Amino acid sequence: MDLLPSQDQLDLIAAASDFLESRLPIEGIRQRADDPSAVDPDAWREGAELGLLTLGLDEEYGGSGRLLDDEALLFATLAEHLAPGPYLASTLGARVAAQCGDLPLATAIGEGSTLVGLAELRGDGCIGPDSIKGTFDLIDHAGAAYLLVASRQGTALVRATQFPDIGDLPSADPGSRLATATVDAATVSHWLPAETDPLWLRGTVLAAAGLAGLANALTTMSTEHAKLRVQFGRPIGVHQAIKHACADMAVAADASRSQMLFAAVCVQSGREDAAFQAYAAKAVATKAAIGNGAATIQVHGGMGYTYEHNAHLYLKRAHLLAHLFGEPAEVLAELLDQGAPQ
Amino acid sequence: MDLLPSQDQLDLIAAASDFLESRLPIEGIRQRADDPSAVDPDAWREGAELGLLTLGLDEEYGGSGRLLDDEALLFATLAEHLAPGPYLASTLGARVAAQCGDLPLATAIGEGSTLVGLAELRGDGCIGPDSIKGTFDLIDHAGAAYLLVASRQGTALVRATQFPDIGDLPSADPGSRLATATVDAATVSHWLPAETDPLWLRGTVLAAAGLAGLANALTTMSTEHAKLRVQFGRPIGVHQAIKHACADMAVAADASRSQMLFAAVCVQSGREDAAFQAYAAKAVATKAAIGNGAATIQVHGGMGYTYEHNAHLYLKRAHLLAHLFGEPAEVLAELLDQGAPQ
Amino acid sequence: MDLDFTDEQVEFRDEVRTWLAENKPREQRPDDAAGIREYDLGWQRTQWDGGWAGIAWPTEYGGGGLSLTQQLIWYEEYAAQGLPGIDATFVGLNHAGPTLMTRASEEQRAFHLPRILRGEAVWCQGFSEPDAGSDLASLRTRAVIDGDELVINGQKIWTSFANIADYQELLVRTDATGSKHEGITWAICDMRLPGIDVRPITTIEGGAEFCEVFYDDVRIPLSSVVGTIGDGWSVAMSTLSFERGTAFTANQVRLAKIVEDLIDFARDHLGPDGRRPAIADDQIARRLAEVRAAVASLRAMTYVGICDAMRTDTPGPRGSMLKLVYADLCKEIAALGMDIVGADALRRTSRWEPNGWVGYYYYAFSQSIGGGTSEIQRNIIGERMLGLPR
Amino acid sequence: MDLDFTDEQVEFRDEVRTWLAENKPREQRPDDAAGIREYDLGWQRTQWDGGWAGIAWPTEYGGGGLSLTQQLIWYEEYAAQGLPGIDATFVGLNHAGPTLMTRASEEQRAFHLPRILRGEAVWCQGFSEPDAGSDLASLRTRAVIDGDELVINGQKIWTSFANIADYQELLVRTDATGSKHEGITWAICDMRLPGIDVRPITTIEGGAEFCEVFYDDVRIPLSSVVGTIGDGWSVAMSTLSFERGTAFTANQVRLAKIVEDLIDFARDHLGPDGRRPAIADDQIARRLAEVRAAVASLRAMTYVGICDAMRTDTPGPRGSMLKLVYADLCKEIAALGMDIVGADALRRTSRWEPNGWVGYYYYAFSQSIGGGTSEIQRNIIGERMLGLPR
Repeated sequence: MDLLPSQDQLDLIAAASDFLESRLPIEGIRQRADDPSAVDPDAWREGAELGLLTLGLDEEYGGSGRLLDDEALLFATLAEHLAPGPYLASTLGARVAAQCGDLPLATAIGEGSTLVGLAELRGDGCIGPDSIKGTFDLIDHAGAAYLLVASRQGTALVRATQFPDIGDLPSADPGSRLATATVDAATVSHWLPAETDPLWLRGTVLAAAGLAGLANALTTMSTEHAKLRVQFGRPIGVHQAIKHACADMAVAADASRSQMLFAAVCVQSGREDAAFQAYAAKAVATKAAIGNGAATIQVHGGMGYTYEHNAHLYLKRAHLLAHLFGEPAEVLAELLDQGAPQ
Repeated sequence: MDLLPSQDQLDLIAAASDFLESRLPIEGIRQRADDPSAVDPDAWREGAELGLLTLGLDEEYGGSGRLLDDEALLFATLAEHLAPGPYLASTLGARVAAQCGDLPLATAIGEGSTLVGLAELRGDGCIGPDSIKGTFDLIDHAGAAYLLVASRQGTALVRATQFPDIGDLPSADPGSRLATATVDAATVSHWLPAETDPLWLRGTVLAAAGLAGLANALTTMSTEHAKLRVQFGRPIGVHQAIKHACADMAVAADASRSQMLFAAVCVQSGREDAAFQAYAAKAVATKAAIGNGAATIQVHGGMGYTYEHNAHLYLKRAHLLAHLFGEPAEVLAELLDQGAPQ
Repeated sequence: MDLDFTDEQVEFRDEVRTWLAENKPREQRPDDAAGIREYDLGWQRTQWDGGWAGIAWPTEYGGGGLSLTQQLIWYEEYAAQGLPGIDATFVGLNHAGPTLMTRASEEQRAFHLPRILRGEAVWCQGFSEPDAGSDLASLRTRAVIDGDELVINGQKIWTSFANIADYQELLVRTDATGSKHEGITWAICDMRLPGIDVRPITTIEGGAEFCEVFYDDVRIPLSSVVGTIGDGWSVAMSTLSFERGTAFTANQVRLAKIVEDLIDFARDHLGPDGRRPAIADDQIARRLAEVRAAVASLRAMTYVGICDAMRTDTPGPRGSMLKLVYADLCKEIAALGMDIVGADALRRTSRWEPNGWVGYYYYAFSQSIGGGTSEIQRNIIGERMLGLPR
Repeated sequence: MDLDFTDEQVEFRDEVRTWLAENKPREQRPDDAAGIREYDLGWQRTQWDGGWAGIAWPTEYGGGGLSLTQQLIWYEEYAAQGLPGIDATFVGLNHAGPTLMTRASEEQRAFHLPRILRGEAVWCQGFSEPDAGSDLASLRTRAVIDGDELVINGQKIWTSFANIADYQELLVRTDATGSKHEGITWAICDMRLPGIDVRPITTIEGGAEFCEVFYDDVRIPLSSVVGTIGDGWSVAMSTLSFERGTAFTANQVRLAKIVEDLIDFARDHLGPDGRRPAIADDQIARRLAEVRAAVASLRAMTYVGICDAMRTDTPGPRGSMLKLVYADLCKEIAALGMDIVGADALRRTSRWEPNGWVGYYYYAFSQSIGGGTSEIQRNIIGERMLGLPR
């Protein structure tokens, strides 16, 4: 049993962090705020070259063949740096293409030349092996050739052209783009049933990993501020109101990180309680990321209330991730429906 | 408009406090813990002579003819001193008797020679002008000749002899006695319809007043402890974890006291939103009393976890009052059903 | 105890109600700085013309000289008719004006007070600095006396309406050698002086209510100092304690309206299960009921506070309780709004648009920060009200 | 990363499981002091006879010398089979024993360690005092050296099993002149010595797990001092850090079982509307789901902690995180239990009886107090883990 990152994994995180810091600094989100796409195409391709989209993809499809815990660590890192762009949808999209035997598409996605956005069904509708129907939120669809449409039964890739009358919406998260589209019967180009590969659970774990990464980055941000910000002649971190808030953030971040890694291993190894563990990871990490986001704004005082500060970008990303792969209330209902964990 | 106690009211509170401190010290609860009745009969009668049971009763029935805000202040004071015994049921019982024109009974209750306990319907059943049916929790029924059975439609007095097979239950609150009884069709001896006098709302306000009194006493207890208890060379109240907990208690206590006084005036004057205000008072005070009880135990550390300390007696009384005149969830549902307040 | 108004008070209320209904601005308040200035000053002029300007101001300064109960009635009616709260005339009327009355010279009062009342001047506040937030007295914006002028260099932050203001109540450090509360000076700063640079701050909700103000060798005549050089802290403290009055009533009335709006929204909007309306969800219903009850109790607390003020005439730390409860409640309501909104939380909205709950959620974070953080309020309650040691 | 056990570990687990199933005590644990002593010592003797005594103890002291993973397995299996947690042998095995190993003399170890392992002696702890709670080092129980004896006067509190213990790890003040951490001495106190008065403390749940111990001229031979006179604080600190190990796993397994019991209870018990089972209530269902998820994450945290300990071999402040989460969770579960119980909250129950949720609620308050309050844990996390200033 081992739940700590290996040296290999630490190296992976360090490499990804280096790349993100230099090529995708958070300031870029504000600079691109009025751009139709949140993605810097060059940085996207460079990230793809580094393997950011293909870590868990089998080597025969151009991936690194790593396990889900590696991917989870990567997604936590992406979130810690607020990396913009459809990493989640494209990573899973490449996997769908690969498992469907579509080597060219898997390769194109993995190389970063084909983008996959995310389509989340809102309200009634249906997602099936042949077609999908309903009103969808499209997340980072700009420039995407496909949209990933996931359900608990299976996951579809649908060509972007199948979504007519895409209406852009103002996105609460400045690092993402939002649109809406209603389709009557869009044709599914690739379908991966859950029995073959539980992509819904993988997506849940990776969303949880992102949320855990946000919770962690927020803890660090608050703690550093509490050490440096001086009021009344002392760093504000001497006061329990601040110190204990930071401690609670650290605990929430640790809980969400531990649970998402645990869940990653369970899903990867097909453990019987994998679904429960994945839903628990999402639930715990959602609470941690949103709670830590709110606490971070408060710890930063007026500064934390400004657009120029990063705190709100993390909080807004947290709210975005919270609504992917199941609404928060749905996730809780699902996890209560599961049998007792092993 | 005036929502502050008058000098008259302050005198009233002071007189009641004096009596309670000298004749019903809290230690008495522990001393009587194994007694079938929580009530010291002599102190009960003395309290009655002082007018504790008849403050709001019309003068023609031997009462003081005061308004509901006076009664509310009195019930807050009774709770602050954890006065044991069926003050609530007996006060309302005297009112039912009086409004039904039964001068002898109203007088007997008011003089403290006839006790009225409280019967709370648990689960299905019915409470009507002629008879009642169902399983009831009996609170402080020992020595009571009647039980007060209240519903939103009206309030009944039922002879204690109408409850067969009363089974004593261990009471969580050492200052009260609990029993259960199931009746098929007990005869109602006095019935006061809500249209004549909204006794359910009066009971709700007085329960809220009790809860507000508890919340207030707990604030004082914690604050005093925080000033006196020295650890690491300083009173623990210097630490924000303690200081802010006390501040939050003070705010909760103030909110519940303000709202229950507001509600008392509304019910007394028959304002249109009286029901809303009464339910809001109960909801706010329930949260305050239980929250302050929990916080007080924590502020007192190990000491607060002992039976010998008073903190738990307050918390347990809070849980008792929370379940009178509507379950907490019911009260919330009722208040949401009301129209917007005036 | 009673909640009744006297006959005269009822008459007064009806008068206020009628006048407000007939005279309140009907056009949508503009979004742009110049438009806001014109709108707010225009509305102030209307109030002046109607005899309603400065309801809390003593009559000797041209104000309404209304009693606390009358003020309460005014603010309740004001908010009940949907009039907005924080407008460009707020600082002049409720902050700078009262300070000038207490501490300014005859000339300063004669010049400024009528301009404030008549809607001829917008005032802003220049207290906070980037490094002086909760610890206001640690401010460092420097003023050097040069002849009959103060020469100002430094920076202020969180200044509402600096971009449209005529005057600023400005705290500067004229002496850095003593304790931090010494050596502060309170001056009237003409916002059109050369060397002043105003930059709006975008907030996390997306609005730009606040500004940063930079001072580069700004020269203020010494005649603009209120009180004496170095005595500014005591002048500023008199301002702060004046601020927490009956005007709070309006906040509470508005908050109650927000809760009722949210309840209505929850009836129309699909709940978490995607089938029933949100209000049919047990958890959402109970949380709505809880905030509804809490807002009711905030109103009762406000009334008790005003009754208290009528008797004692000192504001005291009750203002901190109201502010704390209000901030907590705003955030609780906002979080509940987000949960009712569901997946629509992904869409940016403004709190000014109908059902702009996402905007309100991000806006609400300001409530436990601005005007003294909730941590500071808890300190004040603990120390000044409960007597806990520092 | 993986959660897999090696083949040997799986074999070990099966062995533990089988042995526990075959040998665990079947009778109900008695309620009375003498009965508890006999029961717990008997179970310890059974473990000794089976070769399972002192699983974490090095083999040189007769222990099992198990690896951390094996300990984890042992405690998980132990708790999974419903064996109780806090028993009379706990202090000896997990607290006093380890301290003696590190700091006691050869004679002390030779005498005491086998008695602990074989289930021949019950130990209790004598650290806290009424005025020395969170601030343990301010203890004042006085010990004066008189010839070759320490003469003890004072009082200890929160001593579990003092009424059935043979020995106590006792902290006394032998010198009050220096700083508070100096002048403390750690001694083995024979609980049958004259002058010792043990009085049980009734808790708010109604149980009597704790005792006060009064010392009136109690004479302890100097040979019972562990370490040196005045060096007791460092001895005690080594004890405290040893305490937070794999044994925590058992708490977490038990807590998971409590949550599953509560879920089952919520299926059977009528909910707040009096019509549907409690679990059909949206709010109760979500709160159940939340605590279920939180308990799962506590388990993951525990695992991560143990993996960490396997690599670094130092316990560190992670123990504070686990304790804090555990305490919060116990109280959250307890409050939820009370809400599900509904009006039955009026009835006193014991947490030991089936669905004794009212008892559990009052019991749970102890969890954020005993063994270091949650406030202290937050300080430790803030200062030692995050490096925030004191």
